[in-house]
Amino acid sequence: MKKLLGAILSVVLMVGLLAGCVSSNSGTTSKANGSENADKSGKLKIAVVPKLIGIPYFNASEKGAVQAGKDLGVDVIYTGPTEADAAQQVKVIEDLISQKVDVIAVAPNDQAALTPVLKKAKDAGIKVMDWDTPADQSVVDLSVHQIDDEAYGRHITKSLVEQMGTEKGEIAILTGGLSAANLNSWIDGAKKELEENYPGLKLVSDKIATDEKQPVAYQKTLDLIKSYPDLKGIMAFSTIAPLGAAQAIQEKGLQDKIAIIGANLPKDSIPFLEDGALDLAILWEPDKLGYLTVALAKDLAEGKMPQDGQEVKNVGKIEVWEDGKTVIMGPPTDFTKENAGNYDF
Amino acid sequence: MSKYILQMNHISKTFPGVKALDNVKLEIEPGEVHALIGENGAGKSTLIKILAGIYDADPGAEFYFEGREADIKKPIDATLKGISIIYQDLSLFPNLSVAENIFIGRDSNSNSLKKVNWKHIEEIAESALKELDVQIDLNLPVEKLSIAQQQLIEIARALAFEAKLIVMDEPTSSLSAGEVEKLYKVINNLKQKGISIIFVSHKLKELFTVSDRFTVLRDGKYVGTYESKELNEDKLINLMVGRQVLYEKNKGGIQIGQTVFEVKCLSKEGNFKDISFELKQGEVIGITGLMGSGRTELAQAIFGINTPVTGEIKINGESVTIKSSEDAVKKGIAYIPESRKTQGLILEQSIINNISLPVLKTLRNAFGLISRKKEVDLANHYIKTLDVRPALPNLKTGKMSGGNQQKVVIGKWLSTKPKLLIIDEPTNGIDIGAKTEIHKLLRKLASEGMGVIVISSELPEVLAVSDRIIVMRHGRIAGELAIEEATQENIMNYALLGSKVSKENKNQGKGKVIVESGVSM
Amino acid sequence: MKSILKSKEMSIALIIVMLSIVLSFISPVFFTFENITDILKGNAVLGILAIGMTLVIITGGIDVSVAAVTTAVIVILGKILVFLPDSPISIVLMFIIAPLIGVILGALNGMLVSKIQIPAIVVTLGTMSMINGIILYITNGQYLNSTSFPKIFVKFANFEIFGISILIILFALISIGAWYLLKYTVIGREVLAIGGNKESSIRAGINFDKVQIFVYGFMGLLAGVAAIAQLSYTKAVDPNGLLGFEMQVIAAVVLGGANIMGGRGTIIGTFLGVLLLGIMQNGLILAHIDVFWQKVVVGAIILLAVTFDQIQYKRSKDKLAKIEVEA
Amino acid sequence: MNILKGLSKESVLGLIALVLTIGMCIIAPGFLSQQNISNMLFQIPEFGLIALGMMVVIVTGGINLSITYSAALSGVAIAIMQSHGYSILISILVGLVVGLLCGFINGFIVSKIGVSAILVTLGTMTLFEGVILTITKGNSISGFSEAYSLIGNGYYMGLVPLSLLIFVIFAVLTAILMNKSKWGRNVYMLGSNPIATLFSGVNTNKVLMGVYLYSALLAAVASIIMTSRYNMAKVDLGSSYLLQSVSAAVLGGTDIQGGYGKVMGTIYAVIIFQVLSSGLNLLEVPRSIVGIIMGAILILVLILNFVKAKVDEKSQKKAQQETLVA
Repeated sequence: MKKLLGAILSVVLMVGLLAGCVSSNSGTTSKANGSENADKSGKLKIAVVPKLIGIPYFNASEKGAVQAGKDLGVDVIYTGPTEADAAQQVKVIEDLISQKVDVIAVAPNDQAALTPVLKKAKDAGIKVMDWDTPADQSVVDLSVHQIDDEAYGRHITKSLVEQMGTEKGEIAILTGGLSAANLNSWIDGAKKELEENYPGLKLVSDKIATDEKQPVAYQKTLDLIKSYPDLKGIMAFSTIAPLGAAQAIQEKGLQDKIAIIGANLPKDSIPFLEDGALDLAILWEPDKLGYLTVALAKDLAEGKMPQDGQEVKNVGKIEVWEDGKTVIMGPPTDFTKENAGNYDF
Repeated sequence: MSKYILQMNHISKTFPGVKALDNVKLEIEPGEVHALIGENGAGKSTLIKILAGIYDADPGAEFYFEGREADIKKPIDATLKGISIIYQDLSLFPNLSVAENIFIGRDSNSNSLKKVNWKHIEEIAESALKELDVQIDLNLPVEKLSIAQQQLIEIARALAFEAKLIVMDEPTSSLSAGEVEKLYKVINNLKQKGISIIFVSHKLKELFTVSDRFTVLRDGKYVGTYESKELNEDKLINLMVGRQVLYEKNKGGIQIGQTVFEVKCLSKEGNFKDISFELKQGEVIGITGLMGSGRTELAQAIFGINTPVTGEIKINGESVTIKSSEDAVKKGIAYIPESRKTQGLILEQSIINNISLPVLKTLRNAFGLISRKKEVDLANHYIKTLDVRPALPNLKTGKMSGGNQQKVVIGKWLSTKPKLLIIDEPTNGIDIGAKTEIHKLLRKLASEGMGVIVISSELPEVLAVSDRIIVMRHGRIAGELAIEEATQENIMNYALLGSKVSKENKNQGKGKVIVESGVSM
Repeated sequence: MKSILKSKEMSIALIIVMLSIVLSFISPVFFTFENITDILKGNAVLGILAIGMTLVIITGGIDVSVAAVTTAVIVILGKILVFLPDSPISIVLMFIIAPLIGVILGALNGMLVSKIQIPAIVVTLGTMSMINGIILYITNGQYLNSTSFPKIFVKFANFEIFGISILIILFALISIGAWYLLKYTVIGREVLAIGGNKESSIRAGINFDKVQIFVYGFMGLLAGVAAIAQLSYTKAVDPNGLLGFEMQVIAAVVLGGANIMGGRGTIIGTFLGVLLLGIMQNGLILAHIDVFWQKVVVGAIILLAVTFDQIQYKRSKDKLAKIEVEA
Repeated sequence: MNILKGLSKESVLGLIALVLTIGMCIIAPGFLSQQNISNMLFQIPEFGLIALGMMVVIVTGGINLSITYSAALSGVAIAIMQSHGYSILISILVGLVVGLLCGFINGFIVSKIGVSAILVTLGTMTLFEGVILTITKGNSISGFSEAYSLIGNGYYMGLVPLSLLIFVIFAVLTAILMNKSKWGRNVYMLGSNPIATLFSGVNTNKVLMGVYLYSALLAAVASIIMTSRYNMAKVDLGSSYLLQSVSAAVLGGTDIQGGYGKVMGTIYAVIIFQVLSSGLNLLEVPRSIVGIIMGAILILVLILNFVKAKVDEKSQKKAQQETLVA
């Protein structure tokens, strides 16, 4: 019994220690926010949270975000979970709230999962926005989209048809992960376009997951080619899947038979674009998106909302929807073998 | 050249705080069988471990092998010099083939990437087995062999290493009588080849059969070395324990009461068939038989571990079904298994936790939780009544001696207040002093009304504790003997032949007969 | 010969045969040379790692850091390859550097397991988390494609003999090598011995620590080779490409009949385990099974296989325990 | 080394946790802020519950690799029930039942058929993942009521997070069950020596089944907290906790071979992980470095345990032999 009591006591003590901290510190926090940040460096603190860190796409965004920080004279904290896990992302945001940043811009791994923590951030006086992937629109002050999801999906379908040169035949869709929300909404857009305008195209299977891994995408594509010898086109969503798919096409010498459109970055695609295995990579410029996010975040912190048609330095003209807070960076960029070499991401 | 192949003088071994060996000597002649004997804790195994290179002796030791100073630092050094040790638990690799087991260790000093020459391995293994005159498939994994066969593999390994001295630690402890006979033959065979053998055993009769000389240790000290003919068992026991300890055959003629336990036509395919017997209040039944006669299987079936069975089990006249050990405990059956270290005790756990395990239910307090106080009281009760040493209820049982471990197991089962206690090889690996203590305890329990069944392969033990003896053979009851008519001989006859050959020896059951620590199965 | 028919390998081979028959009925493509080589090529990395893991598991250990070690080697190789000249020397160099780094990392695991006596799963869990962190810190997940690699590397990666990819050949060589090692070398026998009975092996003069360091070192060595294979397979450095791969490696080994408690395991069994996993992956798409059901099927097959195997094992044990009863 | 003598593994760990906490208070800005404290208190419960669920299984010498997916499956069940308009109570009940069913499958194959735990749970891990994928098509399911979100986000008496309270209750319950109940004692005994435990009249199958059920129950409770906190259920809900929970259990002193493991040790380990993770984030240490440090701590603590065990063993041997001589 003694031991158990000891155990319970120590838990209570541990909690008590922490709880004690609560009462002693709550005074300072309540008076805090803006002023405390100001007296440190006077700089605004803007946190940009990607879905995960350590993948090429978000590394490219990081570059833009950091650059914007330098250009605009704000502190940019670019941090996120090491896995695309909503739970981990929530923790990261919670820690950011503790760091008392001024703005949090997040690319949610899951819309619903982040709503509570974003509310908490708001309650702490932090401006909240999303970027890359929409969060719950009721909690964000600003929503930065690189693109209109549905339009993007439709654009990919149209481009695929263009590259295939026919409106008839079998096609397949590869995706990064079955549970990736933004990929799913693009795929929905692409499917809508298929249904409405291209009845001659037949989707051979539901979207096929590639676990965001090149070898998996490669293998699955090989299997696809074999089970559907008449396959004419592949849409590959996620930045890694198109590489694996293109590699399979390249090695089987099917460049002319099967068209692939990928949602990926130009630099990684160069060998495949040049070879013709990958017909087209369609994405936006993630560094610009990062830049834009930080730029708009700074404005937001300073109380300025974006305007439709506003020219953002280093990014270009942006589109703002009627709700006043949804920003579209612009149309997607088509990366071809001609222009892919010009980009550094 | 000295006349000894092995000479160990002034061997002492001090562990932190204790002197396990104190100036011991051991001298072995070529081609002799030398018995190393002493109670548990006398220092036999420490001495052997020094010989084997597992321990270093304290400075000052003299250690000559074949007349040269032996420098043995690792087990393999001993093996390579021609000293092979056959441990009680054997040193085989169950997953490897017979041939490999015989060969293993030879290459351990060579280049790791050296090619293994299978042909060579098989040749060596084959010739070693041939020397022993046994035939075993060389490619069979050792786990598929019987214990006796495994033992032969160990001996074959020693031969393959051209051992000049083979140490056998309790080699007969899990062999049947027939197999023991065979082993003796093998030993004689080795002797003729000029190989010396150090034989460690508790079974005195056995030692007189095979040994030429005896070295006796007591409490880590050297008592003496004797020629076999100078000694008899009484003398030897005297030397070992410093006092006279004898098994006394049970007199029988006790008051027996009602039937407490009964089995009828109990059968299990591939284990035993049509077993029927009754156990009356106050009596002790001894069940014996050769290895593989089905006695342990029967006990485990009654205890609900070796299930399902057909037939009927009755406790106090009431028919019961026992599907699991849990059922058995509920019905008042206790079973003390033969393997104390793997089945009987949880060595990593304390005396308290071991004793309370089967009766946790009864130790609960008002909240339904285990009451530490009740638990400690229970443990202390049995520590006291059974004189468990050291009397530290929190001590891990793995750190205790065999005899005291067995007392803990007994305490554990007494705590369940069983109606029937089945005890399998009650004194296996326990020194003589503790053995008689346990025998007395079993008698006492029976006289207090508990049904007691003792399973043992040591006939003197069976004769010392039982009122009635059931002999099993090939899964069936070969015969039943009242203690008055039972002798080692007629038991053996039942066990080996399935019938009682009753000639003379009739009067051996009467009066006070001293049963030597003799034949065992 | 009889014992081979009754062995664990046989039951998994049986499952593979049945699965293959079903699949070739469903899809004519399945039983083509091209598909078979694709399966083998696609699972060469898994296979190479599984073979190393077989040795580890035979000794009763486990190494969950394999994927991390392999990725570490890939990343380092990627960084080095960029500077290497377009000559065959580069390939030779690659085959020296990669295994070397692997061995060093593996031996580190081995040292911790043998000398400090920390359970293998814990050691490797720790090193996995450390190596993964270091990789992420250094590379920031940077993907690197083959454009910057010397041309000879791409040639090497595409090299084929009679239509059989260099990867399959590499896998085959490793398999045969490991088989030879286990069967015909002293150290190989010692690996089996310490897995069979630790106590006995020490008595028989086997250097327990040495053998343990060897198996983890060997695992590292194969991780190095697997890194070359993975690099050749994807022709790119993807620091995230093998995340969570250790589970598949372990699954392949145990499916192949190795006992997780040690003592048992064969190269041929592991090869079959890899094949089974590969065929399942491949067959599910060929059989047009709904993508969402695929994992359910894989999970169910694993459960069935291990359950079946255990029941078999119990039966054979029961048979062994029987004693002769007089009629 | 002598300072540590006589302290249990758990106390050493507690000491480390305390030192780390104090250290972080000093060096990490904002570590003591109300916000950070409440973050940590909110983050501990879900991980803590899963770690305890893992510990209980490891004490039997097994491992439960399917724990996070069984949690996710319970979460999905709750989410589906709620989004179809069932009441919170019924939804939670269904979630618990689904979780227990997962535990039952593991328990059945491990105890009745006797397959080793790592194999079984490797299989069920894939199986459960597949089932969730089949049900959800990979999407997340939300649509919880406001009241439900209080479980993971609300405070008790306006001060203590409700989820923390749930965690403390379950931690105490686990401690009582493991140390004081018949079942718990049997779990330790089974972990030390299953055969001797069976030979002591314990129904080891039942005990093992209980272990997997309890592990699944804790996972299901964790999933209630997670779904409520994250306002959704999804296939990879909490999947990153899998290896972390093994690390926490082992760091907490649980013997991976079975037979030993304390609730308190696991909790200390969870606290260490939490303090490190939050503190290092506040220090703006890159996430990748956090992983490196966690791995290093795990190995370091084990080396420390090893050295301490050696020292203890020596002194104990000495003491014991002295009593024997005397």
